[in-house]
Amino acid sequence: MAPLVNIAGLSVAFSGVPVLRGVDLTLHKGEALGLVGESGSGKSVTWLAALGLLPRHARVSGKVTLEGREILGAPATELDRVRGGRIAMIFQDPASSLNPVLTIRRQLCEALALHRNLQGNALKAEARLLLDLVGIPDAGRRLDAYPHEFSGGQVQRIMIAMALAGNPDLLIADEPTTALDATIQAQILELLSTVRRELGMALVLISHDLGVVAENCDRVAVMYAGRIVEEAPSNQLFADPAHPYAQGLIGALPPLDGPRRRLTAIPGTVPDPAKMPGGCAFAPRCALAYEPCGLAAPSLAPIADDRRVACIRAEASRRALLGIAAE
Amino acid sequence: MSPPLVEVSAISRSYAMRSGMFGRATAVHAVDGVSLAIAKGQTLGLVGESGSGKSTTGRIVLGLEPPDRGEVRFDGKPMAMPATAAWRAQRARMQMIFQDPLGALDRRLPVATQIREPLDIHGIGTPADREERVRELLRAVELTPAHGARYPGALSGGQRQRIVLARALATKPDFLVCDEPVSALDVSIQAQVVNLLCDLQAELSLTLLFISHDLRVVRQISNIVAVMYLGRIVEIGSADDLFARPEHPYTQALVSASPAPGRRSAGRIVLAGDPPNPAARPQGCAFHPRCPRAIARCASEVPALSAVGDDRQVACHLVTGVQTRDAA
Amino acid sequence: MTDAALKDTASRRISLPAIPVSVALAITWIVAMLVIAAFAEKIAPYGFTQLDLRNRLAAPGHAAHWLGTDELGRDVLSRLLVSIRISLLIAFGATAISAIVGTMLGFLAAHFRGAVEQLVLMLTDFQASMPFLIMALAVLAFFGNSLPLLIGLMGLFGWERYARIARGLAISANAQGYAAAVRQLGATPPRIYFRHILPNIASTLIVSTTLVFPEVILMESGLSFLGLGVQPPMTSLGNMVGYGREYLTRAPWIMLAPATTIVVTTLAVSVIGDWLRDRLDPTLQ
Amino acid sequence: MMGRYFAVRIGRAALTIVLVVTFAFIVLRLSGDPALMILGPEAPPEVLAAFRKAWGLDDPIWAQYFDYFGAIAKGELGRSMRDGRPAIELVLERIPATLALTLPAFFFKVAIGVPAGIYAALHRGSAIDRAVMTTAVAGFTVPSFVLALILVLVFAVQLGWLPSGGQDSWRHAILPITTLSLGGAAVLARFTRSAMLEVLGQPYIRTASAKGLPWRKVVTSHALPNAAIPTVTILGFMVGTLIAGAVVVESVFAWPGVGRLLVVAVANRDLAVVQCILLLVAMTMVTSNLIVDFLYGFLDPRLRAKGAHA
Amino acid sequence: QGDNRPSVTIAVQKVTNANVLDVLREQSNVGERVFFSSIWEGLISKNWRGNLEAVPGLGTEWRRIDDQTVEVKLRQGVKFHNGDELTADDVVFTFSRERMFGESEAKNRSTIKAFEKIPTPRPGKELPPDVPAVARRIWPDLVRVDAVDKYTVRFYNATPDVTIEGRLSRYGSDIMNRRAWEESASYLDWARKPVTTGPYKVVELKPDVSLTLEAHDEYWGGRPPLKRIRFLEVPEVASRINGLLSGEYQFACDIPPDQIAGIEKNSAFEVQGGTIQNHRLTVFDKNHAVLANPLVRRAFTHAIDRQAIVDSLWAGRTRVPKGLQWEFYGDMFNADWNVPAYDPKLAQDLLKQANYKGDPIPYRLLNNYYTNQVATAQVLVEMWKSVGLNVQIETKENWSQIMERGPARAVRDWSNSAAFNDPVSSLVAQHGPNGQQQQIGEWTNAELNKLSEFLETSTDRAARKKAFRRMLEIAEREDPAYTVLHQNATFTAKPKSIKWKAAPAFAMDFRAGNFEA
Ligand SMILES: Nc1ncnc2c1ncn2[C@@H]1O[C@H](COP(=O)(O)OP(=O)(O)OP(=O)(O)O)[C@@H](O)[C@H]1O
Ligand SMILES: Nc1ncnc2c1ncn2[C@@H]1O[C@H](COP(=O)(O)OP(=O)(O)OP(=O)(O)O)[C@@H](O)[C@H]1O
Ligand SMILES: [Mg+2]
Ligand SMILES: [Mg+2]
Repeated sequence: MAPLVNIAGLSVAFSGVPVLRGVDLTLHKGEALGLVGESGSGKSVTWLAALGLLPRHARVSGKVTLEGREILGAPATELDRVRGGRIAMIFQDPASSLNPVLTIRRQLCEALALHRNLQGNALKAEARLLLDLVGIPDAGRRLDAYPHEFSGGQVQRIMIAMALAGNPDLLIADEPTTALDATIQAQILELLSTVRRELGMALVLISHDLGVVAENCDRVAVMYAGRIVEEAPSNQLFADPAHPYAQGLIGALPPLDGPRRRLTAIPGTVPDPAKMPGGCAFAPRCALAYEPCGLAAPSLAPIADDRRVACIRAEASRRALLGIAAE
Repeated sequence: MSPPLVEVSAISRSYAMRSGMFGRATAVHAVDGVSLAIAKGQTLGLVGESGSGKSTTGRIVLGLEPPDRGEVRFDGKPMAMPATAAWRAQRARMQMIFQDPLGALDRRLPVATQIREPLDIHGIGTPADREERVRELLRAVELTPAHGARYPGALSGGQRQRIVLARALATKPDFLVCDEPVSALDVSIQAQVVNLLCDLQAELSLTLLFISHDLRVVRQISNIVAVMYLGRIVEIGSADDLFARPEHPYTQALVSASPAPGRRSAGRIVLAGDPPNPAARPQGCAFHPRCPRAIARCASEVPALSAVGDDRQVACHLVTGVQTRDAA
Repeated sequence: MTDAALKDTASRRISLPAIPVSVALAITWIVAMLVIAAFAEKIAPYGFTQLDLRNRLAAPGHAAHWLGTDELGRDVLSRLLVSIRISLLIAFGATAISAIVGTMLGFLAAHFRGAVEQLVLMLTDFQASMPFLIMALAVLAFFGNSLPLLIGLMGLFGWERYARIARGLAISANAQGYAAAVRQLGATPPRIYFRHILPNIASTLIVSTTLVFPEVILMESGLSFLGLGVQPPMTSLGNMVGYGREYLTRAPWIMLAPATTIVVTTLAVSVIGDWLRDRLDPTLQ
Repeated sequence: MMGRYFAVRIGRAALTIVLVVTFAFIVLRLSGDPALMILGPEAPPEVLAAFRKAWGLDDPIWAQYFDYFGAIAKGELGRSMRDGRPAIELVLERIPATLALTLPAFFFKVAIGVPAGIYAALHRGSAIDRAVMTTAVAGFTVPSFVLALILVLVFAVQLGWLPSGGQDSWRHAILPITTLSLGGAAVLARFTRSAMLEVLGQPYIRTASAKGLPWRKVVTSHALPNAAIPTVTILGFMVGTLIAGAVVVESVFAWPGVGRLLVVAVANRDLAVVQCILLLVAMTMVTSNLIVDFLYGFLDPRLRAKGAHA
Repeated sequence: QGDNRPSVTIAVQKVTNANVLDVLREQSNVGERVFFSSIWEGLISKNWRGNLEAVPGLGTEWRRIDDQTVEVKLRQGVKFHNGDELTADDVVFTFSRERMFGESEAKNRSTIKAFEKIPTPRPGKELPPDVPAVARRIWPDLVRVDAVDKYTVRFYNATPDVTIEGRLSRYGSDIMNRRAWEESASYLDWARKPVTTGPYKVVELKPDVSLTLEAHDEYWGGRPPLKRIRFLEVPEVASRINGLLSGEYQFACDIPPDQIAGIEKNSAFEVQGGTIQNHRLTVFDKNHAVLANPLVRRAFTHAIDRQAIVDSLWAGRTRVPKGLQWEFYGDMFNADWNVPAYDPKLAQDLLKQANYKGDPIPYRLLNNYYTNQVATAQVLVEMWKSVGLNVQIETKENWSQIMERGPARAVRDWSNSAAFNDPVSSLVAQHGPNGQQQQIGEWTNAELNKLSEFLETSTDRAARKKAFRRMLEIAEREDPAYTVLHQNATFTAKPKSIKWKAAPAFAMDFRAGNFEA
């Protein structure tokens, strides 16, 4: 089966500074992909670039296809059909991502009218339904409210409703639940998975909450410094991360029960994108790094059927994690 | 025990909400009779429903806005009136990390300048010292000076959050209100920040009010945790104990809903019903419409926060004394 | 390493990245104007009051008078040079005053609200309703005339626009997160307004400034007719345009030379203003 | 709440008008002698004296002031010292003529300036943007009488298509309206462009695009309402010039409007007439500000709650 | 029947100053243009197409009864615009208290006591306060006008006066219809549409906008050649010229001399006109610290190259007159008198004698109230500078600022007209004891004041001429009150295809014989 979306060699640079350095990603229909990684590693930019939503000064290159058709640099009319209708996106900053001077109704109905050809009362009813769906109390009346009249969590849910309005084939949810408490977060994620089941929608869940990703995604990709460093089915990744960065990430998770211990953060900092080291970007922070790591950036290579890792020490690191002494 | 650094007694705050241009204003009780005390060097975690008044409580505790009723005492003294010189001077001792880092940064100034700002404002150190301190702070939040030269728009969400944290720490405050300080960070950086906060706390005996949705982080950092629902505290207790044995039905739902890798929705309590509307607070216990265990009394009588055990207080009709403990 | 990096980025900020050609031209023009203003009388080929009644209204290209002569046979070039000095002084001075006064009052209104705001709004309404002619007469009647006074009076022109714009923008900026954040850092109101809010609303104010600038130059001519400001035989760009308009068909050069100077200078000011505005807005870079 | 809001606004408006009238009274009374200005420099002394006596110009200024306000309280707006006609009559006679120019001009300013500004903003940095902005700067820098005279030279003298001046038919209005529109359109274009640029950088524009809205609709239904807020401020000021702001154009095109009347009346120190005009101007200004404030609230819901104490 | 006479539109800078068409209120030059000879006519008229000498108007002949009395025979069959015939009654009413003098009294009423017949003003039609004052300035000693019969009137003066005929010909002594006055509801109604005998009658006066006149076909002087005349106020020079070139206006008035060449470049157009009965002066304040010394003032007068100003700024289209007098004074004209000679050397000497040290002397200036005013001022300043006079221009906004008393009042501009053919109407009226200059305290001279009185009352023509000569000597040479710069001129542009001749005055003559298209 042809993939729904295929991203190949996607690179983005802002005024000469590369922030994405060749991202390869494939997504199938109905699949849920988790995207985790260092903050600033380019998770959001990947999808903004794919949808042509970056500011004009961004240099984008590579290929992004939707069902085999190139959408990177596609004409505006075609992009308009893709955006919202085929691929919808929930932005990370919901409060500033809603137009402050338009009512929620206007903003919701716009998407509905555009992609579902609804009109008049049906449109209104559908908008109400959507708000109900994401758990905004008193939906009927709140439709006429403005974004600033909602709490941070509510705004985020409105964004989700708006994204669902177009019945997209792919939903990119960039930190959709950061502002929500666990109970509502659970409700929203429940909602997303229901929609997904019913409509066969694919989902890209960008999140720092590894728990959320683990629970909701079939496959997880880990990003570091503008590249995908590991890609694996989610149960495997959390049980057995291969890339040293992925290992560090999972190791840093605070426990919800048991004794409190000092959290183990990955030492060092992300390299400045303007001065990337020659080889593996993680090498300066990597406990397992050795000379060849500094020479060439490792490519994302399969280590199993459904797993790919970009690390020349992947094997060694697996063993390190399992407590087997290297060498 | 030493007297608490921050003492909040029965504060309330309501906002007028207007519908339409000339519509009638309805009062939204964002915070309704909250009392808290935080001892020096301690951390109080504040969790709860979104829109339950956590941020509002934080702002009032910090003296950014006055409560309608109730009083906040800092270091034994009442808070200065906002926008006075005394109030401004007090700012060096207490700081806030805002929920929305992009909004809290001036998008037209390089972030290093913004980190330096509190030092400039309060005249701390020589210019050279300040530069040095900025570098130190950037390092402390795992950023490079090159990041410091950028504008907020050119940083990722997590980078911005750390900038805000660095700015809050610049004056070495005694008291810090963190409103979702780590929600935008990846777990590794989250860990760094949490560690950083813990270190600072140990080092400077920093007092924290930590607001977050992430129960893991709250547990990690807090001594005491308070759970809010619709403007009131429904449960308060020591962190480990509270998460291990939540008493209030809402807390229970919260804890059970908290996702974790490798643990798939086993025995999760998924709440039914609409999240509450602060403008139309339900009669009786605010949680009863969604409560799986609600009884008739819950719909009519507001439960008071009462002690259950040594260090736990719960506001629930169903939780009284030892027998309910067993039921949980 | 960090030290070097910091210095590096700092110097990157200071050495302005590739200035566009248009901006470079604009800056060159303004610099040229300033040089002319400084040395007007030294550069001028003739005394600017020197009459030559036999050579009245000579067309440009005349052997002795490159830009021709005016209705009294005075050398237009010489007068133009001297005019530039006076007009730039007035225009920059007055534009600065109105921008500063207006913005300050707007900020005061936004900060204190209540009675102060009402007072400021009342003053802006007053200023906007009061024909400038009458304001000028008032100054003339009560204070007489002198150059500083003229600049002050011209500074009264346009401040109400700044005040209204600044107030409106400051009120909404105040409600935004960054202002709240800085306030809670303990910043004093001046710091909040001048360091944070001002740069954030500067673009609109800069546009206003480029509008006020030519108006001030031209308005000055109207005022010299009233007896305020530049008195004949002294000259200014506005004055040349004002007296030259009667000769628009007969001897257009009298007016075209100063009018072109005004247009180009304003263009230069707006090009620089727009560029500054963009420089101030890192989101657009 | 609303009552108080309006009471404050109306009180302020009234005070503004009193301030305007008082200021003008003092200035005009102290800065020149109407007798000399109306009767001319060759008028014999006894004629001047008779005139001054008849109009009470010899009374102390405060007495004149109270007389004036006493009369206003009785609804009497005074008479022109030139011909003794009620001032209000004179002014009202001119208003239709002025509005016949300024209202269409206002419309054209908006119709030309706003789209031009939007267009330039959308094509920021392009040749078209530069052309529009250069034209705009030239547009508001070239003095209006020069523009007017050039239009006359081309369309009236050379081509003979349109009359050069006077007020006899709608064709006479074309050139003055054009002159007025171009300058104002230039100003608006500049402001609109700047406001649009500000808005286009906001994240919600990206959201709208992400929804799949065609760019045109993103601009019209998302960017424009936000950019309208600063633009409305400028429009508010332009409304204030509807009545007496067309002096130059009225002179060049021999169009008998209020602006010219004002200038003549000020030059003659014909106080009653000046005051009548100022009252109208101030009232327009104050009303326009009221409308602008109202529009702010209409355009930006965030300002509504605050409107209560503005 | 078909009236195929042409109509014309005349672009003027200002239609009237006072917004009314009453000769006693509108005292300006611009008023003269629309009044004479189109609307208003006096008993004795001026020869507008000649040199303004007195010619029969509504009166056909006049004779002296004695030094104080003049009898005028009225023209018969003259029709007012409302169809009434002109009779002695209208003339008597024209000079009545109700219309002219109000409560004001003749200066010397003891001479004749018969003024009981003069009706007093009726309520509801009160005269504007300045009208009686103006009337008294024109007729200071007129006590009464009597109708001798239907076509004969007599003017009685309180004192002997040789200028009665002159005053009859002057601006303000024009005849109006009594019935029309009585029928109008208020003074203002009447004054905006006066009923007179002129060749054109008022259709409409739009204040500050336009004045429309229509042919009065029963005009005694022949059927007017134009159907309609519209005076349109076009304040901008360029607009007047453009309108003329584009054919909307048939006449463009008030053309500055510098524009003449530009208009005449187009061979279809020409500029007519020239000098008027008005001289431009520079006036001195004798009380100014520096100017108190007559030598300094004399230096001023000798430092001016008047001919250069005339040649350059006026393109030679006006002239330097012989002091403050006009040829139409007839035998009162001193043909051998001249303005002070241009003699920089002398001026420098005078300054040296006066021990002038270069103190600044303020020159209060209005912005082009007079044609070429600012240019002239700048030229003067340069000329004065070249002899060592440090004169500094101070622009002012209005006449009261110009005339305001104070140590800073020194030099200013002015112009003087002659309303009729005697120095009483100029030198005496403007610089004599009751003249503006003395009244505002700029200048005074005891001898000149005595001579003024003599000129007003004496009937000895030879002695009067001598006195006038002496006055010129005092005011222009010995103790300069002013110095004459040049005669003023007005220019009117028109297509060459229109045959029309301009008068040496503001008045525009559109009577039969002076218009052909
Ligand atoms: N408009 C921009 N101009 C310049 N640099 C940018 C811009 N937007 C993003 N970047 C840079 O690109 C990199 C990737 O940013 P991105 O927003 O994709 O990070 P992210 O992975 O989504 O991080 P987070 O989890 O913190 O949101 C960051 O280093 C950021 O600073
Ligand atoms: N300025 C305000 N005007 C009106 N209502 C407000 C205002 N600030 C907060 N509220 C309301 O008060 C309630 C509490 O808000 P608060 O921001 O304290 O919630 P929170 O607990 O921080 O929620 P979240 O977790 O979503 O940030 C919400 O219902 C919110 O809508
Ligand atoms: Mg992101
Ligand atoms: Mg919050």
